[in-house]
Amino acid sequence: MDRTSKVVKTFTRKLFPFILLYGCYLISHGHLTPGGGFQGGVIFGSAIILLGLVEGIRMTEKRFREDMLSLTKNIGMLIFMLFGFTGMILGYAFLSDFLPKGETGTVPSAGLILLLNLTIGFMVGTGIAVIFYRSVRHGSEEE
Amino acid sequence: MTWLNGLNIGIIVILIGLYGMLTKTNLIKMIMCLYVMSSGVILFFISLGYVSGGEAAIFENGVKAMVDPLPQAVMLTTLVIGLGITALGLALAIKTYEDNRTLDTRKLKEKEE
Amino acid sequence: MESTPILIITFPLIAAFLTHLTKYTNIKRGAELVAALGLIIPLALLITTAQTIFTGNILEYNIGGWPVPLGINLVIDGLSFFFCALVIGIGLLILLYSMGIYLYARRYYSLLLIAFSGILGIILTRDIFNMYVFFEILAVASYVLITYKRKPRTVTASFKYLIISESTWVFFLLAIAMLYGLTGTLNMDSIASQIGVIYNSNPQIIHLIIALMMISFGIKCGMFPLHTWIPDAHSQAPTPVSSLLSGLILKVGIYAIIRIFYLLFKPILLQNGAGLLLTYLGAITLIFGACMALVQDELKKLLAYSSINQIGFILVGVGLGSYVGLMGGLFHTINHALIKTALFFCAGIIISQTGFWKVSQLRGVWKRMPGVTLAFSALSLAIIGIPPFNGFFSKLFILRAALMKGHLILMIILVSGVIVTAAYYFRVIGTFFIPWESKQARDFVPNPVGPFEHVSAYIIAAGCLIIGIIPGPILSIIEPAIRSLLS
Amino acid sequence: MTRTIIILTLLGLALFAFSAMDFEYGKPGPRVSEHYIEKGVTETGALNMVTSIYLNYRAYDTLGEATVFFATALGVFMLLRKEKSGDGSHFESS
Repeated sequence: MDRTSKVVKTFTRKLFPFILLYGCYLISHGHLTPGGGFQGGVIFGSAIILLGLVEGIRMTEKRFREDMLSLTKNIGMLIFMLFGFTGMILGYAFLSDFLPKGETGTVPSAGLILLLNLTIGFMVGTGIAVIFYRSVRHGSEEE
Repeated sequence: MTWLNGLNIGIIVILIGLYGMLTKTNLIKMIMCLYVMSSGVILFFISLGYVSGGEAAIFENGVKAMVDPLPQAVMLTTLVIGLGITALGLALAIKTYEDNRTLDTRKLKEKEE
Repeated sequence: MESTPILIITFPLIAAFLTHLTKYTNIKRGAELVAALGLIIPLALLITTAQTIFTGNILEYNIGGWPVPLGINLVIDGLSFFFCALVIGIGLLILLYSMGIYLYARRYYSLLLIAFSGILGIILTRDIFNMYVFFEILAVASYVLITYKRKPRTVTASFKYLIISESTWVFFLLAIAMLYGLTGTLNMDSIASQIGVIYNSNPQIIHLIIALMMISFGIKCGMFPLHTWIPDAHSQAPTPVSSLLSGLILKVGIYAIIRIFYLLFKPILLQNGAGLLLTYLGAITLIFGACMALVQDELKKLLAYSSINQIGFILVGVGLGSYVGLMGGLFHTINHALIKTALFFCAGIIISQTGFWKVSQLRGVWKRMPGVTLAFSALSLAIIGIPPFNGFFSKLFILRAALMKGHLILMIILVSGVIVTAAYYFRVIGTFFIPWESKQARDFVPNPVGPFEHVSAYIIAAGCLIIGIIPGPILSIIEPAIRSLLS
Repeated sequence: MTRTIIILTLLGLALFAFSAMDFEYGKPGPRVSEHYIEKGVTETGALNMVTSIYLNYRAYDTLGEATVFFATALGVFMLLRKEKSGDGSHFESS
């Protein structure tokens, strides 16, 4: 017996990509407008949670598999460290901004900040999704 | 009423959280009080950086005075740490409820003896 | 090379994230290999810096290339070198012990390495907020590690630790906020330079900040009123984690107290004797820990209370603030870290072999495991402070420091502390050597014990004896630490 | 009864804190963030000063805090798992 009505389902399915788009906007414009890696990542996570609530866990599990999510967290952290070390290899200090700064005001204008924002966005998004999966699955017994 | 500014209210919110922490016995309520306390600290720290008449710390044309951006950047980190701690606390509370079927610290203490 | 401080912290972090990826490689015990490398490389790096540190100058590293007030900088001076060497050494022994028990999965090593990088991050950073972030890393890693055994009581113990630790750490954040409000910067050195001026204009707020920091560091190092989480966390955690807890996490609390009080509040500390407050809190912790340990029946809880007892000794030594006192405090930190880690190892082996965890049930352990019992009793003698072992010298230094300062009551408390420590350890050793065995629980099958476990306990027992006989090299390591503090 | 004691001690703490604090709200003293505001755009290229601080000047904090979040997600993942055998759940009966 599926309690969520048809309207809610189709609406969220249509809305889902736009929420992701908004999350990407927040991350990519993190250094120009208020926003940044964490806020965009939280919006990614909430998009996955919304899908999970409406479609049910087994459906979303097919699209966003849990071990892939925790793998992305690991790789995200390694990429973050990699950015730090490339700074060192190029002779600057750890985690320093080695990319050229474009003219201010455009998206690629802050060098490393954009890439760091992206990695953090992914990690926070997948982290929240994993926490959501775990607490929901733990409650319902249908493993 | 110049006394009611962010600094003093922040301290009051921390103390309210501390009061809740000392008196509540339900596990979930303790985590809520914990988060109230950390919001109080965040309010205190950010209102330290307030510059009267300052705008948000983003460069747009026509921005005269700017608010101090450092507390905001530092408190962003504290927020995410608070989120992590609350998520972990709630997971622990779920696990204790599953094992002992109670969230009341007094009953948990009796169960331990 | 000059970028060692950052490498010492990031290598364990990288190893932590790589252990999870060893799932996809078919190296047999890849996780342990990566974990061991994650600690051996920082040790090698630390040794390369030994030359510069011993000649008295420091190694500084600005992260992101920003000069001091703007960015975060890491500094290795005498004190941080001493604590880094202690932490990595004990960390390797804990890893060695965990490898002995084959049952730990990759996630355990990942979390253990995150905890180590947190500890190393605290020791090297010169930025208060950064110290808060790394204390949170250490705290979160230890909350999860405590619940690794998935027993019901581990979850309640971890919850109690989380609530107590986080609610006091809100006050540390408040202290950071007030320091930022007063001095306008988060860097320890620039704050230290302005503290004197602020203290003259408004002494009240500095007392408030000292009180807030005393509370938050008190919880981390198990000072008297805030120690309630220690017995539960230690007795419920798996053995390597409880030795991590009492061997390293309490020591990092001690390091933070020394760093904050001797760097930030040095002028005030010596003037009105905030150090005396530290000494008397240490004395109360000492008495409380000793008395509670006397009545304890669970072996691991007894060791936990004995940790509180020994931390009291260290706090007294550090609070006195004299050269000899600091020497005694730091030397006892090393001794206690080594001995307590090995005691928890032996306790873990004894419990996993006999199935009993109460001292009264552990009769006749001598016949079943002569080696481990011998190591346990040697280590207990060391912690009590019997001459040939290293515990004797450190407690002697602290006693002499108290004598020189002329605190008579303190002398009495210290001596009675030693006597009570001897009392509860001899009670434990006594039950081990009782000839007749306690009846064996039928359904209990001892767990497979790998060769590594005994090895690490024996290494430390031998190490204690060697340090006791020739304390020279260890004292020469402590020398630059005290010089950097009292300069 | 104990509640009144707790309330009294908290009020005492509040009075002590308010008497000790002498920050004037809105007019902060000399700050390191004046440098961030003046030279921030030229040094980091970002318009949003808050992002430039926590990703460029103090990126190390963000690395630490991402590890905190990683450790919590790992912790919740391990805690709320179904009772799986192995993984350290059946040794050391203490």
